[in-house]
Amino acid sequence: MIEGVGLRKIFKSGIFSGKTIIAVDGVNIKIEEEETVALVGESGSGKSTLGRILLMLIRPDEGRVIFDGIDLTKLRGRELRKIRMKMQLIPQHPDEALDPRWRIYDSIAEPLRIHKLCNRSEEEDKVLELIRAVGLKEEHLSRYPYELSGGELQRAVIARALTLNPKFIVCDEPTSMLDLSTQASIVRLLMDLQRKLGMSYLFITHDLELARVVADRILIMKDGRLVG
Amino acid sequence: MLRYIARRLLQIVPTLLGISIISFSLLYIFPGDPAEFIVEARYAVEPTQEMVKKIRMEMGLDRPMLVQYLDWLSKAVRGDFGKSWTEDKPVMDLILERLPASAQLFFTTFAISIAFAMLLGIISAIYKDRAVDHFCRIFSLLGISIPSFWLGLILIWIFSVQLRLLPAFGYGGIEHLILPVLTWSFSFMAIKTRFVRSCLLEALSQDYVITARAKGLPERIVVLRHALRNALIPIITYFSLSISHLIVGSIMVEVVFSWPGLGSLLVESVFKRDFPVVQALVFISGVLFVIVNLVVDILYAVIDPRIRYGD
Amino acid sequence: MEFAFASEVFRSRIFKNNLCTIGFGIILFIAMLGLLAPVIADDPYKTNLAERLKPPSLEHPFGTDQLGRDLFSRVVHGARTSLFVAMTISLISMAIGCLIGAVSGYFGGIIDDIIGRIIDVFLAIPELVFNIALVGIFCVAYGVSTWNVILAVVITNWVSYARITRGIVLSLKEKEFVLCAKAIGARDSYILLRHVIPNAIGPIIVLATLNMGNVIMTIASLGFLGLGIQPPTPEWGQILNSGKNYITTAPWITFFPGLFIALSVLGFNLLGEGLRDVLEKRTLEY
Amino acid sequence: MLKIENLKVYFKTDLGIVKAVDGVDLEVHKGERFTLIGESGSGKSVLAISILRLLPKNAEISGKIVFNGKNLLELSEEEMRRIRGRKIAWIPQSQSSLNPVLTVGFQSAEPMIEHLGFDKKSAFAKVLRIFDFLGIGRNRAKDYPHQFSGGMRQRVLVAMGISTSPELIIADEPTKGLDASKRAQVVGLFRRIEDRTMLIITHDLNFAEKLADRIAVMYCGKIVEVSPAKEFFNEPLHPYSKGLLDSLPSRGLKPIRGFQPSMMNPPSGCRFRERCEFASERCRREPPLFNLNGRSVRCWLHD
Repeated sequence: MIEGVGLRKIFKSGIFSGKTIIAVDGVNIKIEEEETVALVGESGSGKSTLGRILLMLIRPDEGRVIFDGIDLTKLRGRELRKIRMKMQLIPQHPDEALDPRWRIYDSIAEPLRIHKLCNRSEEEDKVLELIRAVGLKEEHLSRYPYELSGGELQRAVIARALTLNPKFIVCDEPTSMLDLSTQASIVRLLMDLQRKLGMSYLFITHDLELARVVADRILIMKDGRLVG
Repeated sequence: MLRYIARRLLQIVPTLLGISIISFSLLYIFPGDPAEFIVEARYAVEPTQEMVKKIRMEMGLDRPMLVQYLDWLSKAVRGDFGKSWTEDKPVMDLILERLPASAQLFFTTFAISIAFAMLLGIISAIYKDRAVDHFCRIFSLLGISIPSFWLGLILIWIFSVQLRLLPAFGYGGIEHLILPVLTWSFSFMAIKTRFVRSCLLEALSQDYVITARAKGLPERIVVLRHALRNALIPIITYFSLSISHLIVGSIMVEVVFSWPGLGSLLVESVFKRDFPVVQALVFISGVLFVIVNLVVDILYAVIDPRIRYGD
Repeated sequence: MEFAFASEVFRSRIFKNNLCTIGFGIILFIAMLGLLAPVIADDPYKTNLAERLKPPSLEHPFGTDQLGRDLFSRVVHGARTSLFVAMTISLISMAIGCLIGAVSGYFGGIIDDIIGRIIDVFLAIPELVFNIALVGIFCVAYGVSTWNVILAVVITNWVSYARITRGIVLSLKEKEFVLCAKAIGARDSYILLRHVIPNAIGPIIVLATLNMGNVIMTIASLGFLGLGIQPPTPEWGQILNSGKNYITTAPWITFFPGLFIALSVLGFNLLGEGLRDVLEKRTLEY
Repeated sequence: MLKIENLKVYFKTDLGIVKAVDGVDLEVHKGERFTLIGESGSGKSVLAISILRLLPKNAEISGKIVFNGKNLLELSEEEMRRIRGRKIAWIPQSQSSLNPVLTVGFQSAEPMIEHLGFDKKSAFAKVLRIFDFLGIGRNRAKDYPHQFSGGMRQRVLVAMGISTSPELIIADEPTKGLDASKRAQVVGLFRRIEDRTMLIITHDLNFAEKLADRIAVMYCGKIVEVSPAKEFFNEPLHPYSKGLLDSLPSRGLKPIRGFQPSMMNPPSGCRFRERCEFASERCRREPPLFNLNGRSVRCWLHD
């Protein structure tokens, strides 16, 4: 369903220093419908960059990203923004993933508003449905992010990612900042949702044991290359 | 290390060019013909067609702008800012005449302020939220808020008019230096005390301070060896950067006390419409800031292991 | 930096903060004096040579100046001038600086390189030197007017806003919520307007408050040098300037306007510091 | 060796009083590696740092911390200072705990110079021997912290801690922020210094399993279980301990229901009862610490 072909990304820092970091170095990756692929690697192995390239949040220097038969690297502006409805990101730091000035409700409803998908009452129904699906209570909706714990926040982030019914989600170390017991509940939630909604995951983690439980397939990344 | 210095040198080139362009263009934001203004400034008469023509030829104002700029820049780099419009002297001579007075005032103030700022800043940080700290904070807030020209006049009124202890203006002996230095130090010190305090507080809140305490080191060593040594890096930068105030940092103080320094020169030149002097002072003070900044950065690389090896 | 945003907590903290309250009080006091100047004070322009250089009295609480004008009236009307001019300068430079800084920080690349260099250049030239030079030249070129002062100060003042805004935007850009907004298909303009700028407003308000103090000081300094707002319009620095010649015989001409400069600068500094404390305070610290 | 009785540490904040440690009793025996496990917000780090009396100013502390027969909370600041780094060493987390502008050799030598009267030269010589022993490399003593990787910094911190041969070592989250392979190295590192009494604070159950002799579990400011390590991992007594183990990916990734309660007003009675599958009416009263042949547990199930 989503495929990266010959992906390569080099970061240059500064004009004068001339330091370059090869973050992703010739990667081919393919994820099928309703499949969970775990991407395991140590910090600095380029796994986060690869995830972001697949979402076209970072443009690759070389290679193509093909989603449902469309080459995303050829799209610009408007077309790309439309495609983005179908793919989502769940980032690593739940405390930074929601705008600190927005109430949880507004953050969850934001994707609907950006794409002008429904009116106010439909929006409210949709948000309520979503928070029930992720195990939050209605009272959480009127709060600000700093009033929620890490686990609650990550649930809100998940709800927001689900708003547009995506087909593909990149989970970028979604539990690395969370406690053990919270990790278990968040990962279980993600797995349940996948079964119910039929999505594909790229699950990025540094924990091989966790990857074994979650994934259908495990890819190991080292120094910008896939090694296993 | 050499590579680092070379890189920093390269980085300041665009900034220096920018400063030169701004200084140069100061004379060309007139809506009319600069030659007319030169005639007015130099001879204080209504400019005639002939005079304007003569000046234009003499100063090369008829050449293309870019040629004029390059000509000006190549001379400026060598310290030649042309001739004053009002006096029959090169601009650089006028500046050099005034430099000693400015330097004397600056370095005295600098030495005194830094000594007190370090002392007060450290005390204030160690006794955070205690009475001493509140005193230091109020003191520095006042130092920032009270205009130096007002403070200078008040001091003149107290020490010269009422007590007749010190001269109100003039330049020469120590007694002339006291009031200007006192006035300038008050605000100079205030800002620096705040900075020392906040840098040290920042350092004291770091994890390595807990490590040092957990080793059972006496508080004196924790503060001086572990916290202050880290805080010194930004503090030294900040202090050094204020060296660029040398040229014209004391404008207000110099004017109040009729101190014959560069600040007074700037203001006098503005009134006399002697703009090449103004132009030169803007250029020199900007360049000085950039150079001091560069030197500090290189010194930094010597002091701070993170930069030395991080390259 | 973490910010507490719930407005209720926020508001109560602002007023719990002593610095804020005192600073706000001082500013309010001076602003009220300025606003009510026509009601509580005489005509600041009325000269009376028979009443020259009179010390403070019931009739003239601050005394009179060398032309026999009532100093209280001039100082109070001076508050109008200073606050109005300072506000104009701050607003213009905030608009210009924030826009340039935000664009530079958000889009990065070559735009940012160029703007960054320009900011460096403006930071290198000492502000007051630049102001004096500019005002001097504007006066010769365009004739004497208050707009010279405003224009000259704006030219140097926008830089601090640009620099701070650029820094904040750069750090916000790295935040995951901006990335997430991008991931749901939001436009750059939307992200800048709805996420980046609202989150930058806190620190910018702090800067603007502290900056008001600076600007008032600059206006007064220019006035004192005789380069600022010209007489007969009453302005504190310029009153001080005329007072310095009478420091032996009539020190009150010097004393009162200086006191008001100091007070208003102090007011803005206190308020700014206080706001910074409130804004930067963590929601829960231990 | 170290006995803590009814220790309470409260923090006064803007929003109320945070009861980080709320009545803790525990004992560390000579020669054992005692490991304190807890999730974030359980108060475990606060407990550790209160032993050294290095809490921030807004903390209120009560109870007893008896070390070698002396109550540390009654000592003067100067007496306490002579214990820190000499009798009780602290091995902090590795990320930012080393001073960036001092060489690691000097930082490791500091406790010896301060407490044992070593001069700089002999202290440095001893540092080199310790560096050798821990596999840091003699030639690196003159390097600065930023030149080291996270795992190597952890070694330097251990070198610093053991240099004065302290009677008790407190290690705070030694594996925090390290990748899996680095964690294995830290386990090896701690095994090298195994003859010492250690109090290890961690949230990393795998790490605890490999190192600990005895385990204490902390939840919401209270100790809920103390057990020998082997028995703990085979058969945890407290429902929270069980839930924690079950949420490991290798043991089934089973979540504990509900959310951690607020530290400002924790539930009355047993603090875990709202999330516990065995909770009953009697859990409304706070359970005492029950003793069960060498293990203790704070749960009515074991009454």
